[in-house]
Amino acid sequence: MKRYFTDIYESVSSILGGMSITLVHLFKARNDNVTLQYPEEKWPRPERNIGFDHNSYNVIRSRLHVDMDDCIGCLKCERACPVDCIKIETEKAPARGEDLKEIKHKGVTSNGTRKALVVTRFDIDMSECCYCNLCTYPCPEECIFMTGGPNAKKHPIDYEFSEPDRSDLIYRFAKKGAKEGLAELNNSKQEAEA
Amino acid sequence: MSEDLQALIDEAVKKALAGDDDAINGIQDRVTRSKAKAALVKAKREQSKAVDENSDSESIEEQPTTDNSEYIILKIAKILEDKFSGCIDGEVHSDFIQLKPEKWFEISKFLKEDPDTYFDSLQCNTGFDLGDGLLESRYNLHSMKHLHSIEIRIKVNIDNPDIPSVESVWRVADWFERETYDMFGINFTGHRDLRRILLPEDWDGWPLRKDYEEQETYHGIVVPKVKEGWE
Amino acid sequence: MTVDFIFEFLSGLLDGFISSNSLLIISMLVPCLAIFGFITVYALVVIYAELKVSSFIQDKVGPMGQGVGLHAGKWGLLQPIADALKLLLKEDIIPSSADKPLFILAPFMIFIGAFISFIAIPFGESIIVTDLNIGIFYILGVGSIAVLSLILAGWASNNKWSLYGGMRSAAQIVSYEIPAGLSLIVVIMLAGTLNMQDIIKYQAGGIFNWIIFDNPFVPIAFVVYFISAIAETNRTPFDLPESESELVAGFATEYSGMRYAFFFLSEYANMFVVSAVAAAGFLGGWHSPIQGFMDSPAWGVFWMINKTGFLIFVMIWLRWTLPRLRVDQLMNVCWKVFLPLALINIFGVAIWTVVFNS
Amino acid sequence: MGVVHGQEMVLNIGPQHPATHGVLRLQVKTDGEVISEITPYLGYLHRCFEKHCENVSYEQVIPFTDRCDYLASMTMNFGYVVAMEQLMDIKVNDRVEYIRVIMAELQRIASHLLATGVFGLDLGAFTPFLHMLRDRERIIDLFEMTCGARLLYNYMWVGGLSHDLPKGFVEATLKFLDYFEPKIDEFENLLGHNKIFVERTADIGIMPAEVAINYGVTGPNLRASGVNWDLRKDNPYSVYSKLDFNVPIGKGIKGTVGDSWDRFYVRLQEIRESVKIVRQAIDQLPKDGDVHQSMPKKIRPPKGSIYSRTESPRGDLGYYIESDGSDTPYRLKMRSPAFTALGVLNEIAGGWLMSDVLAILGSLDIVLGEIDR
Repeated sequence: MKRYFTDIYESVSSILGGMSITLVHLFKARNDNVTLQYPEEKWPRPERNIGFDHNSYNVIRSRLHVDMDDCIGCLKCERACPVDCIKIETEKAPARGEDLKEIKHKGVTSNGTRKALVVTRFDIDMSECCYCNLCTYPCPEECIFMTGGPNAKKHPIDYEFSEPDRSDLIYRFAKKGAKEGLAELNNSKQEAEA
Repeated sequence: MSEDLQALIDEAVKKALAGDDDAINGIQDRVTRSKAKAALVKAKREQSKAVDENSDSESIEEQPTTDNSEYIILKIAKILEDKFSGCIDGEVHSDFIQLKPEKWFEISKFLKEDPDTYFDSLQCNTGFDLGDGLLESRYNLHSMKHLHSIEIRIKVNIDNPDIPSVESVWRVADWFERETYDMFGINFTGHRDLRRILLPEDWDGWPLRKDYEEQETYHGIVVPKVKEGWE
Repeated sequence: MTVDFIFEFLSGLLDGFISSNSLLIISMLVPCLAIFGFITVYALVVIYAELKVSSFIQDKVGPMGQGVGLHAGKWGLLQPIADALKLLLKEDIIPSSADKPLFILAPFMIFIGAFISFIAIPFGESIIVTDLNIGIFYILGVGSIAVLSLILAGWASNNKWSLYGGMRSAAQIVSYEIPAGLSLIVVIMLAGTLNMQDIIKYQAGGIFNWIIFDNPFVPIAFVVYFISAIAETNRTPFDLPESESELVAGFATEYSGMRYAFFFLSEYANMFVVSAVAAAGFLGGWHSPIQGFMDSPAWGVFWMINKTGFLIFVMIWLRWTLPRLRVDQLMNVCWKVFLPLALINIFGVAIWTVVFNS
Repeated sequence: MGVVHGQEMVLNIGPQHPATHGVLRLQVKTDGEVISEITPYLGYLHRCFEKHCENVSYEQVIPFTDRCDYLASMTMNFGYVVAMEQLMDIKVNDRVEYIRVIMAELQRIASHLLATGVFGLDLGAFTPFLHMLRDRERIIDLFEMTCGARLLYNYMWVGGLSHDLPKGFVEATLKFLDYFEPKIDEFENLLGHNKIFVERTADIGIMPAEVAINYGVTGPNLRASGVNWDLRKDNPYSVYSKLDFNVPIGKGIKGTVGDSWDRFYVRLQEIRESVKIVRQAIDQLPKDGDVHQSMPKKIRPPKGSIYSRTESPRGDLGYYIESDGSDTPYRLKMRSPAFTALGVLNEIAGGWLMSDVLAILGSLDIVLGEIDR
């Protein structure tokens, strides 16, 4: 019988206690909430810079971007990718370290490395990317990194890079017509030699 | 943190170190209290560090069991050899015990129930493809009472992969063995409910064997081998 | 504003043009449409309130927006309308193995049950569709129609979860009718009438004449009635028939679109009915708390709606605070706690009345 | 009380069901509301983790471990790197160890918050769940500040970390802890001591200590059964031996030792302990030390095998790694704690009512990603 009444007492007191907690929240909802009004408000961009010394490393996990002028085609990022979403094809350049204006190929990277290869294909399938950031580390020229991406100027950071078609998520970074241009170049060279 | 609070914490820590435990518990504010607790721990550690430096020799004896595991494995191998002669497969290794599959069920029961060994928990069961037509099942045993652990390995031929099930000894082995069966096709004889667990019932082959080849089709759906869009 | 009043008014206006039978039908349809309109508007308001109250309790902001368009209006005011539109435009799915006639019948029945309760609810001194002489009894009676339709829905869906929901609701609603009814008997004893308007008129003259403050037993009766009423409307902590984490959605699992909206609507309508009965029976109905202060027939509607609204708010508040009971605990609470309490109340009130009030 | 037995009905709870925490199918035999037998069917989320691992290099395994237990990725990373460092005999510097401990304990808080919140949600209490998610969100903000990712971090690497702590992390963490500590009491009052919640969980799904050990249940579930077993204390890895904390065990305050309420309460207590650990670790965090100092250029462990265990929020997380000297694992097996915890369900939940079975399932805190791997 005592149990019966303590049960009733506990029920009433604990329910009233809970209700008082929720009532406080009802009137102070704005104090603690973490909601962002999404299209108008966005997550702040993480505060560290995009850089490559270890103290100020790029901490954004967003879409990958490749600075093709700096890429030497070493395939290190392709090998580092755990899900094989990077595909690179290279061809030997006619001359090491020389600019090829026809296909907008730069001979020397910003670090001063002279390129021996022309990257004819550099595809990243962002629909497969697992955002692990492993590919950015081995890059000797620091040319692949995670960033706001091509739309970085439009949005401060592009969390929402949606596309109407899945194949649009395959980003093709290589210079347009690099393969054909290079073949043409080699042909004309051979003809000239002949 | 304001200076008042810091002074309060310092004082409480001093009192607590002197043996007055209520000094910290008496602080009203939760946050301050936990800060004081953290400070107390720090102070205590510094004290004990000073003690440790004086007496280095003591701490060596209190090493966890991992270091004398070799000793335990040799000891248990000896017990097993005495009890079930001929159960050990090949020579005695220093970091695991290689057993023959025949008496494994009796041995497992003994290992669990004997007061000296008392391996009451099976930590892990790993299937293994050694190549050369050999499969292996590895058991990591641990004793909650004696806090020691051993690894037991049982080798079987790939053509006749029968190992006695220990599912009725350690109930946890029920699902572990089903998983090993699922991935390696090791047949645990005496298991009451040996079905595939992670893969569908009608899956072909044993995926974690080294000679496994993917199916061409599954239920009429062609398994894609080359990614679309890569041409 | 009863049917008789409308009938007399219309017959004075249209005398000779239409036969009296047609006039009767018209004068009955007018309050029906009014009630239907009221339910619709009220549902939109209370859905918005539920969204906002729950959000604030949970430290969210709830539906928000900057303007019309893709957003849900200022402070999300258009959200309930968008919800209603979504439900209206959704595909109407009837499972192929469902019992079709019953499946279609169930949502209408539950709505009718909620709808016809409204005709005996007094909104003001003269605003009541039909002032039945057994009003409170009538509301209790037709309120039980809900249980039939819930069983129908559970059975006709041909889904195991729905069946569980239907069976649970049958046990629950039938059980909780009893403490609710017994608690209302206290009111009937004190007021000495079953007529809703007379019960309210009995409580005239300020807050201390309300039945809830009549004697120490009545507040307990009020609490018992209110909690039983929550159980009857299937709301947390008593939402076992549709408990979403156990039975997916209970009896409403297979319903979609407009049919689901009817269940939804009648849940909110039922909330209004039980709260209105509590307000009328215990809290003085359309009387002002202070005699003479805002105490005209027009203010009556204001007081009635506000008292009911407060009780609905408490229901929402409870829902977002408490976990759900288990089936056997639900029955325990009903039969072992509420029923004895309700019976003790009846005796207590009776003795109290005889000893102190005679 | 007389019991009427009817015909048994087979009911599938899941694969799509609100209370199964993922895609799990429980085939139950029911007689009315009473459930007599539960057969879990797994594998709806099987992603061939172990097969993958045999085909990628050691550092590429880490992103896959993230995805096993997606609610406690940091501790999954932690377990793997601890195993690899034992296998390769790498000693990392103290700053790395302390940062790892801070991250793991913050992750433990986040994971337990979700576990207890979802447990409440299974019982119909919506508000505590969202309050807990709100605070988990703040922890995730801290993680994002550190490594840029909110859920799958790939933060701990073999022999180091991917990044050092950012500026202001310590202050932000302390600020969070100051804010968070009073909230734990609020959770306890709002959910833990609520009479309805107590009635729904106390004395329900009792797991005696022997059953728990026999079924290989570990972590908070085992501790709730009254067994004082915590790898952080009993087999200390990393710098846990230098930190002071208690191991909360179930005491049966509201019912019997090892019931669902104890499992809930042990988690709540562990949140408090983790707060304590984070405070200490921040206190002791060395100011300098390169987080990449002992990272090997190429990970090629010597031939051999290792079975290493760490304490994840759900229990003993074991990695069995066999290396053949090349740069990909020959075999990698993950012994996931939730896998064994789900195995005990039929034993402790058979014979209870439907609502109780789902409450017990919620109290075991399973993550299907880890079970199916």
